[in-house]
Order: sequence, then structure tokens, then C-alpha cells
Amino acid sequence: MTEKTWMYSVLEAVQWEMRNDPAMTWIFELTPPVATNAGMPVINLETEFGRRRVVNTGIDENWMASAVPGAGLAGSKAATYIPYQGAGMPYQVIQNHAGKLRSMSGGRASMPVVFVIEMTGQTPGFAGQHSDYEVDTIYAHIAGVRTVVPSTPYDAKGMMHAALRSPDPVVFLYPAGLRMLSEEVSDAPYEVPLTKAAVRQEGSDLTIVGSGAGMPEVLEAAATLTGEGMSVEVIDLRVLKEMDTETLVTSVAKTRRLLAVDQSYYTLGPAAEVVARCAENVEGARFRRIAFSDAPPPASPEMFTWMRPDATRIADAARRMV
Amino acid sequence: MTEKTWMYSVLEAVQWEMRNDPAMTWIFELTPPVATNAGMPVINLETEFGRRRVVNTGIDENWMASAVPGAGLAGSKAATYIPYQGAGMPYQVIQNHAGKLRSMSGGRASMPVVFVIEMTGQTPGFAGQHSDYEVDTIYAHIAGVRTVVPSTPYDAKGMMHAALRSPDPVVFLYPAGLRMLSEEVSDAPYEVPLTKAAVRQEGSDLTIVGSGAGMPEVLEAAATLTGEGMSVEVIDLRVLKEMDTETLVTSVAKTRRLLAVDQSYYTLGPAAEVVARCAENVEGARFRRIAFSDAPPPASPEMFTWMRPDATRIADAARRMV
Amino acid sequence: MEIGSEIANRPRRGGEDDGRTGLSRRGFLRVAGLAGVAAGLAGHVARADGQIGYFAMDLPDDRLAGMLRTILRIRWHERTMADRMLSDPSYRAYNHFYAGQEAVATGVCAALRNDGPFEQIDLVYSTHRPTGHALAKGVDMAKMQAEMDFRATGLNGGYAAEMHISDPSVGFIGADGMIGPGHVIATGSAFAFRARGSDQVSVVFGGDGTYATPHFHSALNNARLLDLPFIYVLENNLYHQYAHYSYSCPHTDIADAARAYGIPARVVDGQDVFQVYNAAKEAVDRARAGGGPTFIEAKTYRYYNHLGAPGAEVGKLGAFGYDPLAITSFRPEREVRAWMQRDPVDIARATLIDWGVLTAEAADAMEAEVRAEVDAAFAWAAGQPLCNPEDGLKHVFAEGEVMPRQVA
Amino acid sequence: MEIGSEIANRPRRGGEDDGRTGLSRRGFLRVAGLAGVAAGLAGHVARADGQIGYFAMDLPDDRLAGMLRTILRIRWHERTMADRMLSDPSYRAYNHFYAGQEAVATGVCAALRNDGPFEQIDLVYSTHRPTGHALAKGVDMAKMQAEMDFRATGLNGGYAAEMHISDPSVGFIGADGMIGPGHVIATGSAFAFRARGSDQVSVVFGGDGTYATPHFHSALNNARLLDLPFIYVLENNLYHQYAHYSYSCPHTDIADAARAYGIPARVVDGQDVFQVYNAAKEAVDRARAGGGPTFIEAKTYRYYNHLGAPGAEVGKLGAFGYDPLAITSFRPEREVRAWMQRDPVDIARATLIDWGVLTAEAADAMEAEVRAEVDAAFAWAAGQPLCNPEDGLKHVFAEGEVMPRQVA
Ligand SMILES: Cc1ncc(C[n+]2csc(CCOP(=O)(O)OP(=O)(O)O)c2C)c(N)n1
Ligand SMILES: Cc1ncc(C[n+]2csc(CCOP(=O)(O)OP(=O)(O)O)c2C)c(N)n1
Ligand SMILES: [Mg+2]
Ligand SMILES: [Mg+2]
Repeated sequence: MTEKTWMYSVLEAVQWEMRNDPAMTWIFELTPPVATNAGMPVINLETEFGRRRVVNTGIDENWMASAVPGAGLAGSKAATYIPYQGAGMPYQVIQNHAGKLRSMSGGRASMPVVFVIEMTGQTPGFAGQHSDYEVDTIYAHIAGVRTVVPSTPYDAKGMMHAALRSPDPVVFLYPAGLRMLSEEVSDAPYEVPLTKAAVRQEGSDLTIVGSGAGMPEVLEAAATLTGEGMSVEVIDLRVLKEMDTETLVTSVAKTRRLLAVDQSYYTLGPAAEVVARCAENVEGARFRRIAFSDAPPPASPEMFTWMRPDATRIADAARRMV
Repeated sequence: MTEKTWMYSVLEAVQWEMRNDPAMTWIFELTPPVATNAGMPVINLETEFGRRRVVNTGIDENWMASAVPGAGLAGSKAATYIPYQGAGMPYQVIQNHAGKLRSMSGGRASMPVVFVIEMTGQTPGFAGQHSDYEVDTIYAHIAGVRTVVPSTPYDAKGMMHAALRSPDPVVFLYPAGLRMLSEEVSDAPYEVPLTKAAVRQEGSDLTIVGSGAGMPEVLEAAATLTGEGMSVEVIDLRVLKEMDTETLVTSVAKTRRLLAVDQSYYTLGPAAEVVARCAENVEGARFRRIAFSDAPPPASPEMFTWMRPDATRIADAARRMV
Repeated sequence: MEIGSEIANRPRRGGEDDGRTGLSRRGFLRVAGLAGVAAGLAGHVARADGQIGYFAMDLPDDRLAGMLRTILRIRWHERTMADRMLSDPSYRAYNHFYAGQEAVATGVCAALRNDGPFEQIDLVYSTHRPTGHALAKGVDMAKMQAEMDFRATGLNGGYAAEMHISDPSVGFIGADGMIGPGHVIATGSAFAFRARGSDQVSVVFGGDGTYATPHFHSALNNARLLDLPFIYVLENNLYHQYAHYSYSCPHTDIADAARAYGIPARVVDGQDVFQVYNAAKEAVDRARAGGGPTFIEAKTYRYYNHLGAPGAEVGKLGAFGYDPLAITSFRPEREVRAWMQRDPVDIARATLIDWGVLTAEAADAMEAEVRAEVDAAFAWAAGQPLCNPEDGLKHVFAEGEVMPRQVA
Repeated sequence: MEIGSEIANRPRRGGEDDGRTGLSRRGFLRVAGLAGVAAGLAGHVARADGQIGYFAMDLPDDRLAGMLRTILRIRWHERTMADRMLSDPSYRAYNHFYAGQEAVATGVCAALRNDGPFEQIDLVYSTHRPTGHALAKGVDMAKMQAEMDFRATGLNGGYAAEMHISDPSVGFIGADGMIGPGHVIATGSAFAFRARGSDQVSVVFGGDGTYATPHFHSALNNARLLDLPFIYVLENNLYHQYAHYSYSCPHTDIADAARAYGIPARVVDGQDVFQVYNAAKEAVDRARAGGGPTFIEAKTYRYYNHLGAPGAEVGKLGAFGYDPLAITSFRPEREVRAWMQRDPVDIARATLIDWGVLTAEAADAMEAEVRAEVDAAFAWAAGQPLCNPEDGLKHVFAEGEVMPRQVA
């Protein structure tokens, strides 16, 4: 048990699974599967498992994302790490092939594969074409793929084990804004289910729902509000597909106020689905949503940070509801 | 003024604009820009404007969708017709390039271009990989692109004129389930704005919101319910981006009941955004949503038709709300 | 001219008789066909004694005869389907006809490992025109037909229909209705084989239309860079839907495009199953030995229109005539006739008789058996139950069902 | 050895002195560099009297000298930026350095129409490494620098930053931060030119990394099929981020891949601006005359690491040392040194002096002017106002603003 970063925790899970399954492969492009962590051995999948199993490809994210289901269909566990610049490239093959093959084949096709998709573009300084504000929505919308976005190193490791053991294709979003986050994470393998949201804080006045890289801001806002005497319930979505309606609805039925927060675009961001599901199931509650505006993120830090829902804005919105 | 089909009406607008702008181009793949209509001259853009301006390409929807903004950036009006099988292929270039270039360039890039995207896959018999249940959401979610889904020949023609005259890139969804629909459409050019939903029927008990190929079913359900004495307001979204919040909220503030209907997937379908916007703005109303389940559409007509929200199901859901 | 007269005497050969185009085409085909077959055989006979380049020299007679049987099974499945579309109002299946191209699927799959444990058999990725590949790989005809007719007991439970059929049990990963992606996915299987040290081979079939897709580059480039056990079989039937391949490809031989990547490539006569087999055998041997990918371009032709659907009428859109929308380019009548002169059924049959593998009587008996089998498969399929509507919510994930959302 | 000693005497040449790598590299560079330049010049001189293959024979002296000036402007912009990153804690811009590759952008853009009405100028599509292309195409340095520093009065109002800069007024359609898509979009501009009967040309710059993208095939295939006025300039600097191009490309000359499509292709010494110019001129003439696309592969090298960012420290990740993450392959010290021997600044300067276009004194004066201009541009940029936060809601569509959504 050591304090570990998000990526170290994830690669620890991958390393464990690859050691236990000699057929498993990992495909990367410019981000080598290497992680270091104070007090822990360096993880380097490429040198440990060799270049037949761990391959560095050319700039062709569609190949990477297609090779992985191809390996899965051939009976091999496989994962790929798609850098944020190429986050949109694999969309069609994940949507129309990975997600549909089980159903189309009447349950005969199985793909134990994981697409790690990096979300560096949702951090400041990565403007325009380098902002990947779309990936949570597009991968949460499609059928047949489990899409998760763990926000803590602990969840990240447990969900990676679960993802690699799952017979379903998993889109594993990596909120790279959390790169530096670390916490105590067990050295042994364990699973965190791919189906459950997490209640991070219990409360009765208001439910705040966030996900991924937005969670630290949500938690900071909740701490401030709690300090002010508000009883805030905080939910970390964690799973975008299938979204855990029960946890959401149970909470909002209790608090009768929902504030849903996205760091990606407002229109049809995950928060739209959160609000819609709760509004359908809890009558007479109050619903609010804040998100990045429907504009390509500008490069200038002044514009960018102003447009982003941060802890202050989240707390402001909450105060206006209670 | 003649009774015209959806596609004839659209090509009439395209033909008019191409006659008036010798630089304008049209790129197609397997669907030639040809339409016939009883009592009207055949429209054939390829023979009328020649193969330099109207080009039949190989199977490369990404090229088609990339060539069009390239033409736009060079100062030429351009449009392309993407067949439903390739509907997901152009996603990345529309999302990350067409939609972002104006903002990224600080307003200096302009792209007077139209992407016609066919939605045949949302009609029965087109299962699995041939179902394009994702296109409304993915193109409505992204920034910088106007996404419209006209449901009548009249709107289709007027919105095509508006789209081709707009300096913004427009995703023009073609609900191919409406292929046979016809109505009186003026022979002269006219515009229908790219910003407004249409109230198709006024009422005070319940608002039903639909779009595209779902509209005939919504209207049929509304007729049944009206016959039963219910006062139903029917809204045709028409524009997915920027969604016309005002028309939606005004209606729901009046009826205090919203039933949002999608023919595409439930999770993060356009109806999620409709419910979320109304729930944020109208307190204490009732909200329901029906849609295709989050499953790849199966080939069997028995399974497919059962999974689809049709007039009967829409009416049932409405009755349960009032 | 014994062989010739044998062929001339056989009725119902050539894909488009049955009174649809009438005797004139059949007559034309009969005479011209002889020349083609004779020319083809001359070549075989000249090489019969040599060891090098001898067609299918490694195969015993029963395997050789099995190739004719496979071709006949595909052909009669196609023709029976076409008949149903034209005549039976209750028939529901559509089809992208493979008739004319049978020798390609048959020759390639004859070189593959098609049964045994899943971890040992070769995998085939097919296209939107999959029935030939499926039957050649060993998919059960009756179950496939039930699937095409949207039946609950079909190969894929009625979820797939023609453009999406699959059967992992025989290594038929399945139809991919999209042009392009399947090729790239297929290289992923080859990558997995190489990574786990297996000698399996991943084969993809593609049309000439595939050349233009961005995926063509991805599949070939990565197969070459990683030396994958991957075989790309490009069935060049000259057209992608309504356009000649010259509209989308600057090469006369698409194989030249593959050679540019440093991938060994062969152009073969796709109407001659033994020539196709030979090329496939060479490719499979190379791949199993760790020699990397091969590209095979089979020059071939489809007899019917791009797509046939129930309620078809001769000469109408989507059926068996010319397509009125086909304005950019379309198939000239003379081209169709010329290709029908070199029918893969005729060539395989005549070759086997010439080689002494079969007598004409045995070939006739085989064809009669095949016809009975096809009729039985259609009859079985038509009697299968329709799907249960609620089952549409199944098989989205490995476990459980998704929620019904069409009701509030 | 006059030329040689002239070069040896000039201080601060070669991209990586300033005490960072110390005298040893500079010394090494000095000696080895002479051989390279002398060898290059020998070739020039031998051809100086001929009409065929004479470098830049159509250009008057001021245009030739202008090329050196452009190279110097790019180089000193780069070096000044690097200095700021290493030394100025308030400096905010990042950069994908182009130093070492200056002759490519300069030679190509010298063959293009860079001013006049928008409907007549040639268009350039750049990459994530755009500053060289931008300056060569005529973008204002001060405004560009302000943009890179996220200023409201920058070239693109602070929305773009380095990887997304653009300036349609000089035909610089702009940086495309993604690898692949820009090439295909660029063919769309060429398509529009041809459709409207214009003689404009669309040029795209790409790295060796572009080869592997599926877009490579789309761009070349469609340019060839439609005979587009399109020029693909591939700057092969041997590496895409942390991998040598042999990891993603089976060709030694990527130009061979273009030739496979039937596209005329040339491999040029990307360090020699006149050789690059000659190839570009030929390509532009061909395209304007309706002769279709050309592919130019320029062999070149970048001196700095892939990316530099504020707060850089010599030898640290993302700055000017080797990248500890570069495990698959990385650039050996000797390779960097060898390439620096053939510096584009040195080659252009020596050639012009040899040709009698410039004296050494005039070249020195030019460099001094350029340095002053660069310093002024940086000073101006640093004094520009920061962006107005609320302006982030502008320019999504041509009219109006979008709603702020970060507040409820
Ligand atoms: C990505 C994509 N775009 C378009 C289509 C529509 N489509 C179906 S078949 C076909 C033609 C394919 O031609 P080819 O590859 O030559 O195969 P053939 O039909 O001749 O067997 C097209 C364009 C598709 N299935 N997928
Ligand atoms: C689609 C895509 N994938 C990945 C990246 C990340 N990326 C930025 S630059 C680069 C390397 C490009 O190499 P090359 O084309 O050789 O250009 P160079 O950097 O050498 O100038 C990569 C992979 C990207 N920008 N776009
Ligand atoms: Mg074809
Ligand atoms: Mg490079």
C-alpha cells in the first residue's frame, strides 16, 4: 500500500493482467506505457513484455482502435492508449463496430478490450483542435460500449482491472487534469464495478453531480458550502454508460435539488443526461446545470479559465438554489 | 407551386444556388444528385453543372467531408452528400476542424459549407452497422456547426437555401424515413431560419417535442389525443444546434407537461437536452422521455418495430401524463 | 470437343436464364463460353506434368471435387434467392449477390483451416456481399438462410441479416457492412496471432471499392510494418455500386498499390478456382511461416445488380436490370455477357473432368445433390419462428438486458 | 578556403550554442560544417553556367537575398523564443521549434503567390510546427508572436496560440494541430480552384509522421484522380515525436509512396533553400498549367526537441535535452551534430556570397537588421493587452455570441 498517481495505478493493473495473460497486448502511439512512482518499481510495459505484445505505432489512431477489437475477436485481451489529439479519430470504429458486434452477431461476438482515451485537452492551455470536449458525450451516447471516467487513482486501478476482465468493450476515459493526483492504492489487484456511481459526500440540501477531472472542483465547492452550513450530497458519476440512474434518483428524491456540472460542452454533455433522468423520475425538484459554454475552448488562459465551471462558480450556483 | 418530395425540394434549392454561384461545388459518393417529381423537370446536378463542379468520388466519406471545408476556406461555397453508411466517418473533421476553425482563427476563417448527412439507417430493415442512430447527437453536441433536421419538404428547401447562404458550416440531417413525404412547395427560392423550432400544433395540456423522421408519428399521436379531447402542443425541433430553448420553455411553462420523443438512442439523444433545458427553466412541471432503447437496432422487423417509439406508444405515454 | 458439348448440354447455367433474359443471352453464353473454357484448359494441360505452378497440386481428389461442390452450393443458393425475390411475395430477405464470383471465396477458403478449436482456425472477415465467403468458410446454409430471413433460430438470432452475418465457430468473423473498417480490424486479429505466437492467419475480403478508403492504407501499412499474418483478398469486380473502379483508383491492377508497401502481391483470374487456390496457398504458407502479409487481387465479376430485394422485378431498381440512377457509369450489356463466358462453375467443372477427378455424370449428380440441399435449407429457414420483439433488448452487453425506453 | 573561414569566423551559428552545449559542439560543428558546405557548393558551381537544373535561375538578386533574410528571420525568432523559455519566468508561449528546417518553408513559399486579392493568392496549410511556414508565407512576426503569447491583439485574438495560428490575408490558412486532416482539407481547396477555373495552388506541409495516417492515402489518391493543383511538401526530419520514421513507414524515401499513385515526386536536400525552391517552382508551374499534383520530400532535421515550453530547463523533458520518456527510439547526439553541419543558414549565405549576390558584409548587416526586427517584435508582443475573458463566447458563429453556461 503506497500513495500512487492515477497513471501508475492504472499501469499497475495492466501489468498484473498482462503477466497473467500471455496473449494480452497493448498498443500505443506517442505515450509509452511507462510510469514511475516514489518508492515503487518503474513500470515499463514495452520493455517488460516486448515489442510483439506492446507496440508503438505510427500516427493512426483509427488503426490502434481497430486493431484492439480485431485482437478481441481473435480471442486475445487487448488495450490501446489513444492520445488526446487523436481522441476523435477512433469514433466510427468504436461506435459502429466495437459497440455493435455483440448485438449484431446475436451475442456470438465477444470483445474483452479497453480503449484508454486521454483527455488532456480538457485542461487549460490546450485550445481549439487540441481540446477534446466531445469524448465523454460521444462515447457515452453509443450502445454496447461501457464508458467510464474514474476520478481517483483508487477507482482508476480497480476499474482497469474490471475493464480488462470484462467481456464487453470499455472506453476508459483518462481525465488527464488529474495527472498529479495521488492517494493510497493497494499493490494487490482488486475490482471497482463498471456500473456504479459513487456518493462522495452525503447531504440533504442539495445534490451536486460531477465527473472526471471536474471532481476536485466539485469537492472543493462542497467543502466550502459545508463550511457555510449547507448539507451537500456529492456524486461522482464514474460510469457514463450505463449511467447509474438509481444512485442519482435516490439522492435527488432526498435533496430535491440537483446541480449537475460538466467541464465539457453544455449541450448534450453528460450533465444533460443527469438532469433529464432525474427530472423524469423526481417530480417538483429544482434542476440546474453548469458546464463549459458551447464554444471551442480558446487558447488564452484568461478566456479559458473564465469559461470553466470551477469551485467558485459551482458554489455560487449551489447557493442560488438553496 | 407544386407538391414536392423532400429531396426534390432540397435539390431545387441547391440547383438555384449553383446557378447563381459558378464557384459552388457538390461532392457525392453513391447517391447521384438527381431528383424527379411529377410535373417538374428532372434535376440532375451532375449533368447540369459538369464533373468539375459536381464530383462522384470513391468510398471515402472523410475526404468528402474534408474537401468541403477546404473549398470553403478557399472562398468557394460547397456541399456534400454523405450516405448513411458513412455517416460516422466524417465526425472528426466536422467536430475538430469545420466546427472549430472560425473560433480558433479569432473569427478570420469562414466556411459557407453544408454537410448533408443521410439518415436512412433510422428506418426499419437497416440494422446493426447500417443504423446511424448516433448522428443527431454527435453533430448536435459539437460547437461551431449549425445542425438542423428538417422534417417537411417545405422546411427542407427553405433551410437548404439558408444553409448555403450561411457563413457557418451546417450539418443538414436528412431523415430518409421521410423520403416519400410530399407537400406544396414554392418553385421560387425562400429561406427558413436555422435557429427556430416550429410549433406544429398549439395546445395547453401537454407539450410533445419530436424531430426529423419522428415527426409523422408525433403528429399522428397528437391527432389521436386531440380526438380524445386532450389539448396537445406539438413542437418540431427542426434545429438541434443552437437548440431553440425559448420556444420549448414557453410551451412547457404553459402546459407544465413535457413528453420528449427520440427515434434514436435514449441516453444523450436530443430529447435529453430538451428535457434538461425545460427542467432547468420550468419548475414543478412533469417530464417524460421516450426513445429507442440503448441497443444497436436489430435486423428483425419484429424486434425493431417493437423497440421504436411509434404513434401508439407516444399516445400511451401522453395519456399516462395527463 | 467433348467437354464443350457436355457444357452446352447442361441446362440452366450462367446465372441469368430462367426466362429472365431469355434464350438469346443463354445461347450467346453457350457458344462463347466454350472458347473461354477451352483456352483456360489449354494452359492447365500444358503445365500438368510440372511440379512448379501446378494448380492445387497438394490436394487429393476429394478436396478438389469439394471446391466444385462449394461453388455449386453458393451458385444455387444465389439463384434460389433470386427466384424467391422475383416470385414469392412472402419472402423477406435481401441479398448482395455473389453469383459470378464464387471461385474467389472457394479458392481462398480451401487454403484455410476451417475447423478445430477456435484458437487454431483461420479467421475470415467478409464484406456486405458475404454469402459466398460464409458458405466457403463452412457456415451452415440453412441457419444462414434463416438469418437472412430474420428468423429467431437464424445464425445470429435475427439480429444480423445478410450484411452482418457471422459464425465464429468456423472462423467466419463475419460480414462487415461498412467499406473499409473491417480490413483494419482484420489486421488486429493478425496482430493478436503474432503476439501470442500462433500460426493462424487473418484473411479479409474486400471489393475494388475498398481501395479508395483511408482504411486501405492503414491496413496495408501496418500489416507490412508489423509483418502480420494477414491476407488481403481484393475481389475486383470492376464496379463499386454505380461507378467503375477507374473513378476511384489510379491503378489498373490494384495489386500495384499493395506492392508499393513492399507486400508480395498476385493478380489472379478470379473465375478459376484452382488459380485462386494456388495464390491463397502460397500466401497462407508465407503467413504461417512468419513471412508477413500477402495481397491477392482476383479479377472477377458479379452477374446480378449490386443489391436484390424482395419484390424485385426484372429491370427495376434494386433488382436485376440496370439502375436508372446509375448516371456516372454503369455496366454495359456486352461486358456482362463477356464475363459470363468465363463462368466459374463451368471452369471448375470442366477442369475437374479434364483432370479425371470427376466424370460428367458425377458432376451432374453433385449438382443435383446441391440443389436438393439448397431447397431443403430454404424450406427449413422459411419454417423457422419469427423473433420475439422483447429480445431486442438482449446482447447489448454480455450480461443482462438494457431497459426498454420506448415507453415512459 | 575563403568561404570556409568566413563561416568559421561568424559567431553564434548552428542553433545550439549560447553556452548550452558549450564549445565542444560548436567546435565540432565548425570543422565538420565546412566539408558539407564546400561539397554542396561544388555541385552548384559545376552547374552554374548551364540553363537546366540551375538553382533559382528565374529569380533576380533581391529575391534570392530575400530567401536568406526569411531564413534568418525564422531562425532568430526561434532562438529568441528558446532564450525566453529558458530564462524569462513571465514568458508564456510554447513552441514546436522549426530551427534547422528553415530552408524548406522558405524555398517553397518563395515559389508561391503570397500577396494580392484573396481569390488569386496561393494557399498554405501548415502543421503543429507552423512558425517557419507562417513567416515564409508573409505573416506579420509581431502579431504572430503576440498570438503565441495569448494576447488580445495577436494574429488571431488569442484564440489560437502557436499550434493554431492562421492569416488568410497572406494565404496562410494556418496551422493544423492534428496530424492528417489538414492534408485532406488542403485538397478541398485545390478542388475548389479547379472547379472555378482558378490557377491558384494549394500547398500542404506535413511531417514524416503524416505518412502513417489514413489521410495520407485520401489526400494523394483524390489529388491524383481529380488532377488537383495540390503540392504536398513532406518535411522528413526523421522523427515523429519519439519514434524514428522507420517505425511507421516502410519506405526510405517517402516520395516513393507518392510515386505509386502516379504523382510526380522529388526528393530534395531540405537544407538547401535553392534546391527546395527549384522543386517547388517546377511543382507550381505544373499545377498552374493544369498538370495536377506534385509531391516533394525534403530531407531535413530539427535542432531542438519536439516541443519547448516556458520554464524549460536544459536537459529536461520538453525542453532542450533528451526526453526520458523516449524509450522506443530517440535521436542520437551524433546524428544531431551531423545534421548541424549542414545548416540551412550557412548554406544559403555561403551560396549567395559564392554567386556574388551578397557580400559577407551585406549578409552580416542583414542578420543584424533581422535580429533588431525580432527583438522589436518580441517587445511589441509582450506589451500587448491580455484577452478579455468574456470574448471567449465570440466567434463561434459568424454572428452573435453563445450563452455563458458556466453560471446557472
Ligand atoms: C463506409 C461506407 N460507405 C458507403 C457504403 C455503401 N456501399 C455499400 S456497398 C458499396 C460498394 C462497394 O463496392 P466494392 O467494394 O467494389 O464491392 P462490391 O459491391 O463490388 O462487391 C458502397 C459504396 C458502405 N457500405 N460503407
Ligand atoms: C491525429 C494526431 N495524433 C497525434 C498527435 C500528436 N502529435 C503531435 S506532433 C506529432 C508528431 C508529428 O511528427 P511529424 O509529422 O514527423 O512532424 P514533426 O513533429 O517531426 O515536425 C504527434 C504524434 C496529433 N497532433 N494529431
Ligand atoms: Mg466491386
Ligand atoms: Mg518528423
